[in-house]
Amino acid sequence: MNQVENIVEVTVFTAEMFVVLSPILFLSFGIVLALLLIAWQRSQKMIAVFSQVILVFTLLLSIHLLSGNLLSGEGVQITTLLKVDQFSYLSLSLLCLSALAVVSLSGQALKSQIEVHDEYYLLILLVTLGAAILVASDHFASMFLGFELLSISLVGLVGYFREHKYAVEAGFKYLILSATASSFMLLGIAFIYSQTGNLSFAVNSAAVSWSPVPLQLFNSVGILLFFSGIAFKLSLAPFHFWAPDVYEGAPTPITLLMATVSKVAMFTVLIKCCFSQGYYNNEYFIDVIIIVALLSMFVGNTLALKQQNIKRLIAYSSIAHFGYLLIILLISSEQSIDFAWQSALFYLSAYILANISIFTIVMAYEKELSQNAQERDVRIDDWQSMFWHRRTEAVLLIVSILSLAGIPLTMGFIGKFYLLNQAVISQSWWLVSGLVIGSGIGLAYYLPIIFTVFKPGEKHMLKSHHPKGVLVASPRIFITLLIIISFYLGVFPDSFSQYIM
Amino acid sequence: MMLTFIIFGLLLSGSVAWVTDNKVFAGIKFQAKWVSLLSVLALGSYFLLLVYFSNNNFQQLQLFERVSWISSLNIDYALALDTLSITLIVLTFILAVVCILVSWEEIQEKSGFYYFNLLATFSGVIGVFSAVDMFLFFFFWEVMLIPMTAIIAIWGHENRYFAAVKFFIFTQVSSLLMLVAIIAMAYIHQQQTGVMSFYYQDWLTLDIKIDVAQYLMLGFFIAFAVKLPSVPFHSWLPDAHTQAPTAGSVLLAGILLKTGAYGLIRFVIFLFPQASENFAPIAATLAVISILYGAKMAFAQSDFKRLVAYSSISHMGFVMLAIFSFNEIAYQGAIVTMVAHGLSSAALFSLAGMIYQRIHSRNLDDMGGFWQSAPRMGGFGLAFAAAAFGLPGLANFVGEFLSLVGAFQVFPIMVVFASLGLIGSAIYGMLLFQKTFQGVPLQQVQDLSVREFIICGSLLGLLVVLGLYPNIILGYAFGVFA
Amino acid sequence: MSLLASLPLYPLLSFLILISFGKRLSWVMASWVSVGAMAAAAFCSMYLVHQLSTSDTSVITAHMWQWFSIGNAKVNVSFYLDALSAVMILVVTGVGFLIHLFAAIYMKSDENFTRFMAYMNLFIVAMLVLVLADNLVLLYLGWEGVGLCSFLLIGFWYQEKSNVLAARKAFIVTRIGDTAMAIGLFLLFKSLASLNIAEINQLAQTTISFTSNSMNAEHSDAYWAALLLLGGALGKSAQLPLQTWLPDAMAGPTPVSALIHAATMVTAGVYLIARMNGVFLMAPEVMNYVAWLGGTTLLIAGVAALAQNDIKRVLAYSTMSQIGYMMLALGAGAWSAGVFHLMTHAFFKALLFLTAGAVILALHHQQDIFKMGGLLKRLPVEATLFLVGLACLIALPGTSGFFSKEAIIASLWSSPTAGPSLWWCAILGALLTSIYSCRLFFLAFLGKARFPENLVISDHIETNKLLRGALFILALLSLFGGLVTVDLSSLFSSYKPSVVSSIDSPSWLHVVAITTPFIGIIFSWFYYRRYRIVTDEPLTVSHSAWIVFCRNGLGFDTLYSRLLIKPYCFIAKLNKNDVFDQILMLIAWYVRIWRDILSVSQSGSLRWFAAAFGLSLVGLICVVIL
Amino acid sequence: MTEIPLTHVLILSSLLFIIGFVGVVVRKNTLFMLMSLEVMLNAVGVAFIGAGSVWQEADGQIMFMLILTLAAAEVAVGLALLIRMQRRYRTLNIDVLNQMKG
Repeated sequence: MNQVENIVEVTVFTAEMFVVLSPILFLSFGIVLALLLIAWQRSQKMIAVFSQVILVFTLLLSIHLLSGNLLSGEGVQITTLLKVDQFSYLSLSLLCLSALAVVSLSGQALKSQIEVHDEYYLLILLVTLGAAILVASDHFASMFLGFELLSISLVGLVGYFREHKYAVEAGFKYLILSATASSFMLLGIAFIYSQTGNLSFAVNSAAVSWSPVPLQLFNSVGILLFFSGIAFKLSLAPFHFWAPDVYEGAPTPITLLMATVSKVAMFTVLIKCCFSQGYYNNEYFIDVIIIVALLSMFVGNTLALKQQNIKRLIAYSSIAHFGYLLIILLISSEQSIDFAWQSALFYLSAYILANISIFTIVMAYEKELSQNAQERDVRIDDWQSMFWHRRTEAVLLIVSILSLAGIPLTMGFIGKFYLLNQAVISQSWWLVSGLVIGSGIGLAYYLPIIFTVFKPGEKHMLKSHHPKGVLVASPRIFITLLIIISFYLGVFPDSFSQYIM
Repeated sequence: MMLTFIIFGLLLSGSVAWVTDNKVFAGIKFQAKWVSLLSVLALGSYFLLLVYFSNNNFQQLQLFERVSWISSLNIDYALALDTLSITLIVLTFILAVVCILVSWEEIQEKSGFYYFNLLATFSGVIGVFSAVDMFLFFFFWEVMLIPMTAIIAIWGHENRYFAAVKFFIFTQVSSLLMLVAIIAMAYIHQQQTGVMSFYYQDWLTLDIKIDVAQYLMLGFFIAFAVKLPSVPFHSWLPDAHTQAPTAGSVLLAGILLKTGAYGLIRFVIFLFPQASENFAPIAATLAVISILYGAKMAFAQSDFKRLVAYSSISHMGFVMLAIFSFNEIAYQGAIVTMVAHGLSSAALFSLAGMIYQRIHSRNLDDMGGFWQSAPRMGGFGLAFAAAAFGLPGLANFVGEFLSLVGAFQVFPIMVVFASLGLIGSAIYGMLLFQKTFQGVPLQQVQDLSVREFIICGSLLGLLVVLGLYPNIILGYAFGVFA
Repeated sequence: MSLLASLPLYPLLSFLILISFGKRLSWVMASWVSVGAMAAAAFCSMYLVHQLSTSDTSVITAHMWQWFSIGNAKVNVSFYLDALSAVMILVVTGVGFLIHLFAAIYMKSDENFTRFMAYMNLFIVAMLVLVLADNLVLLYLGWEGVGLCSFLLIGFWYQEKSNVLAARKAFIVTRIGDTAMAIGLFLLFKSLASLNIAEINQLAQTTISFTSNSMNAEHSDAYWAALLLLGGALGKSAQLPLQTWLPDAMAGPTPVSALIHAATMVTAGVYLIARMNGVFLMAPEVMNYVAWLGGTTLLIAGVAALAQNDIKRVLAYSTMSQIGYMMLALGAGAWSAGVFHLMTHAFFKALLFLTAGAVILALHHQQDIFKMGGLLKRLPVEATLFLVGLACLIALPGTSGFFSKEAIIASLWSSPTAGPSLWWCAILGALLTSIYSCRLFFLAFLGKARFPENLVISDHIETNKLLRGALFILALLSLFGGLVTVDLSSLFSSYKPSVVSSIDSPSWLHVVAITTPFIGIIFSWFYYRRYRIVTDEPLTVSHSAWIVFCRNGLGFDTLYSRLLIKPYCFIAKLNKNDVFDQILMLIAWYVRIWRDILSVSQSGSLRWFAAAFGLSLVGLICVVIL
Repeated sequence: MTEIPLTHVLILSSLLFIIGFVGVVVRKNTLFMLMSLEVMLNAVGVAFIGAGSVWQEADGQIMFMLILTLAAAEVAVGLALLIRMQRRYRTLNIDVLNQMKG
């Protein structure tokens, strides 16, 4: 019970907490303002710009706090519910970055519709807020709040284009399954709570030993259920079934949103929870992790092999990638926690960057398809001979594919390198072999994409010049920027990780 | 600094060649081939001068650069040279010129990007030969693959995508094992000295428990055995060689295989002397199997390039046998064989390319009696085939002879079996020569052009010089093992 | 640059000139260059031998440069001329010169004349290196070099499939022997730490570890080394069991057969064994093998020669059997006798081949003796020359062949490594020799002319003098070459006292030996009567199984093709696409299977997804609980 | 008052939960699926309340309230989707929604 007391002590809200929490607060206030704005005048352009501004400011704030040294060491506990440290800020800024990308990409996805879509942007902001709460949460309650905020608004977004062929199907699948998943997670939380009598992450529920055996059983089952809920959101095998369908059915920017924002948030909170509760000492849990990780690596990579639809392919590859990422959870000791965080965040950012780049190009091609009055998803062979006609985009695509495949000169390789470091430290050779084999299989579907890009052929799309208005910024600059970033971080990872050290 | 200049100079001139291809500046029409040829020549001569005038004693590794790169993991950017790597880098430059010359007319479309890839590969290879920080080594090791794969996949023959993917996956998976071993070494270093290190020289001082060392050694060994290649990891090679464009095959057979041998010598042998000595019998057996199996498979092929590809497997088997017999004579043999095979296989592949340009087929059944219409080509064909089956007086003989003499001191029985490879090589060598140049002339082919003559002539000249006066290499590269 | 070092240079230069100018050289130019080079080489070697005989030192050496070094042992490119190699260079350059002279006319009409002469020169270079080498590696260089040239010259008319195959066969079969020899070199180096011939011969006597059987090995290193070297010798000298290539090698132009496959290259094996006598002396068992192999070969070849129809194949088999004699001599330890026979054989066999060549040319490349006959009247000069050659071959008293063969046979009986049985072997061989020689002569030169009347035109009539000049010189050499007694006994270290012979040879041996040829002649004079006399009933080539069997060289070819070639090709074809590759591709296949299985699970039905969620949870819970 | 052992509560809630889950899996009608979801959530609620009462804390009840709100939100979105479905497919049978597969 003594934990309970000292948690009760810190529940005073100080100015420092306010400063530390400012990005999230700013975001939520921004949302309120956005609502007011809508009430005042309904204009798509305005709301779009406004939400971008909000996200940019949130990003800047969190980066500022990150570089500022007030988050040294332990991090700051804000009431029982939230706890913020530099890691959560890093992931927060990643979230804002990807949300920003989503908003900017959404621009022309909405063009096809006639009506004004301010709620669309609102929902995106809400998703971001939920994600932000998740990464900051230190308590099952707050985590639950963020979780639901995230998923409910996502459901709205997934089924957003009512006329779209798959809208209802994708929406329903996501709704039902995520509801199921979250209720499983809640049940797990309830079981854990019934053992520990406390909902805070800080309580090491893995170390509960006083309770009689059946209850112990409930505890471990609880942990499992909880994990399954998260695993669902991370679309880890064997909870991955929804992912490809929903990815395919959702509007492309929303697919990006799901692939980046929700996953990053979920993974961050998973790490937070596991590390603070010391699950890495619980060998049952470790076994489960290993099984799930291996399954995800195998299933994801294998099923990706025959995909022609880019969005499905990304879905499967993301399954595999989060399988790799689970290696992080198997840290051997307290000392390596920081390094684990660093590796995880680096890998995540590599993953996000790659996804954003790929989806940028997917959007560009989708636009052209719709201009050719083809309402369909982009397939791989639409990219044939891209390299010879649209050099910059092709280079970006190749770089990001290589980064997903984890080939040097790209961030993905460094990320994989970190993961292997982790695995070697914790001596989990199963996962190492899984990673090796998995990336071997992965090449079998990553490389053909690159070859298609190189494959000679007549100009596949009508226009060889860059489509206007795909992105808010001039696309060429944006794309070149992405290329430069991914190369730079791929060769000088320190410049990134110094934020965390 | 100079070494960095060479490595990145190649990369840079490659991109220059790419950008300026077929553009006119100041009245001069730039062509990628000229740009790359000149830059390779310039950088190569610069390298030679650099080595020649530097008063270092290259018998030991001489550090050239060491800059902190990824400080969080103590990863440095460290380059060093010793006679072994110098020899191989010089070979690289020679074959670089050959590669550019053989692509001179073969590559017409997208030539700019082609030459960029070519030069990028060279820089990667040179990086591999000179890196002494293991992370950096791995970095180059992987980077060198990307442009190579691009060359196969874009300018290759009918079945190129499959070959490229196969090639890439084989190398990638095996080298990931090596990466794991590298990381493990770094952590062992951390356990023993408190600081993490990827620096080669630091690792030499480690003393690793033999049982651990065996696994780590295996990690490295597999990566290099795949690259070498040794049976049973060889099967990427025939496809890659066959499907690649001429220069690609030359590059693969001439240089990339050598990186495997280089790795075996520099890392497997020197880092894990004990472990690899225990492992030697297995490795030697694999080597002998590769020798015989490669020879046998070569005999069975009906595709010119595929035949030569299998013959390379056979030849690299000699190298591996020599390396794992822990004996100075054999090491000398290994080095000479590496260089000699680099030259001879490059020559044979260029010949294949020349024939392909004339008759647009690699199938031996479509050839025959070329001697009548192209005696010069025939003469060179004979000479290169002779080099392949180790005719004394050509470089390969010295290499194989020394390797076998050296290995005989350790594994007499295996060497007896390995020597059967000499018969096998005679069989496929004769088959290659006779099916191509003898028999009833099926068609008239035009004889070698001046450019082709220069290529073949220079390669043959090198082979003869090294065959009659191998001390050029032996005297030089030997000290590494002393 | 000493004279010795320059010896191979003349042919080398001519080779380079010819090969680089190729067809642009006129016939006159080309033949002047090549034959001139040979003449120079011949004079040079005569002068060298003169030097050698006059100078007090028993050897002349020339050191060019250090080739490479194996450990501490240096492998130099340097030459070493002693009496043995002196004999060899005399034969090589002398006979070589004459054959070049002949060839220049014989091949005049061929479009690739320069290439031919270039190869011949190259061959001479390699052969000189072989005989002059002071270490085994250099010798191996020459050894392989002559092999390559023989390959090139057999396949000189490369548009004929059969020639190509014959060339390949010759090269690969000899290569097998060469490989054995190479292994022998490795072994020698391992046990004696040197590859210098003189050193080895000297060390072999002194090194205990070399000669004594090491523990648990029932044979000493010396035994194995000698055996492996013998392998090389057998391959080159076409002795059992590697003899099959020689008859096919006759596909080459006749001068080639004369130079390479009669006079010089095929005797390289004999030279090798004689050279390495130090090693062989340490392994008496191997000496015994040598003798027996030689004996068997000479019988088999003799039998085979009896059944040939092709004049060149007859000569080829007779070459085989004569080399068998040399081997016999070496095995018996009669080194000088062997080398002596080598020399004389070079003379008369070259003569025979060249004359045969002249005949063949006269008959427009007709080689079948059953389509000749009665040539004695049409080509009297050639016939006489041929007769001289045959006389030497049969070893009629007075001819050079007589002296050498007598020396051999005499040495056999009492030799500890040969013995009476082999002596009888040799006698039988002599009998066979005389019989098949008579058969050949009768069929070719006597009897009824079995070719169209208008056939015989000496279209090389204007150059006849030169051509015949060469033949005459050879004839003289083979008649009187026996008078220059070659005494090499100083060279060869004799037996250790332990193995000194106990048997002394009875006196009637010589009588038997001398009379044998005459018996043979008399026998065939009656037996081959129908070949000899002019009758009208046509001669029929017998096709009885035995004859055919002998004609095909006693079926060794079929045996080998069954045992070795067919299986090898079979395995090769069987595994054309690489079983290892298949295995590795299995992985890909396996993954693909899984891909299909799993993609079934992605049925898209929501309820199944939910159920799967639950099921997998149950599964994981089971993992945790159990 | 007599103490109800925690285990019983948990078992009860798990049973309820399983019932709800089975409902989700077996019912074809979308409406009933949503209802079964409600059942699951309420089962969780039971567990929370029980646990809270054992620990004599408010947390359990708070969580239950949060769950209620969640349920409401979910049903709201669910019904909206349901109407769309009715409009488009003229049926509430969930099994028509399997266009995407593979």
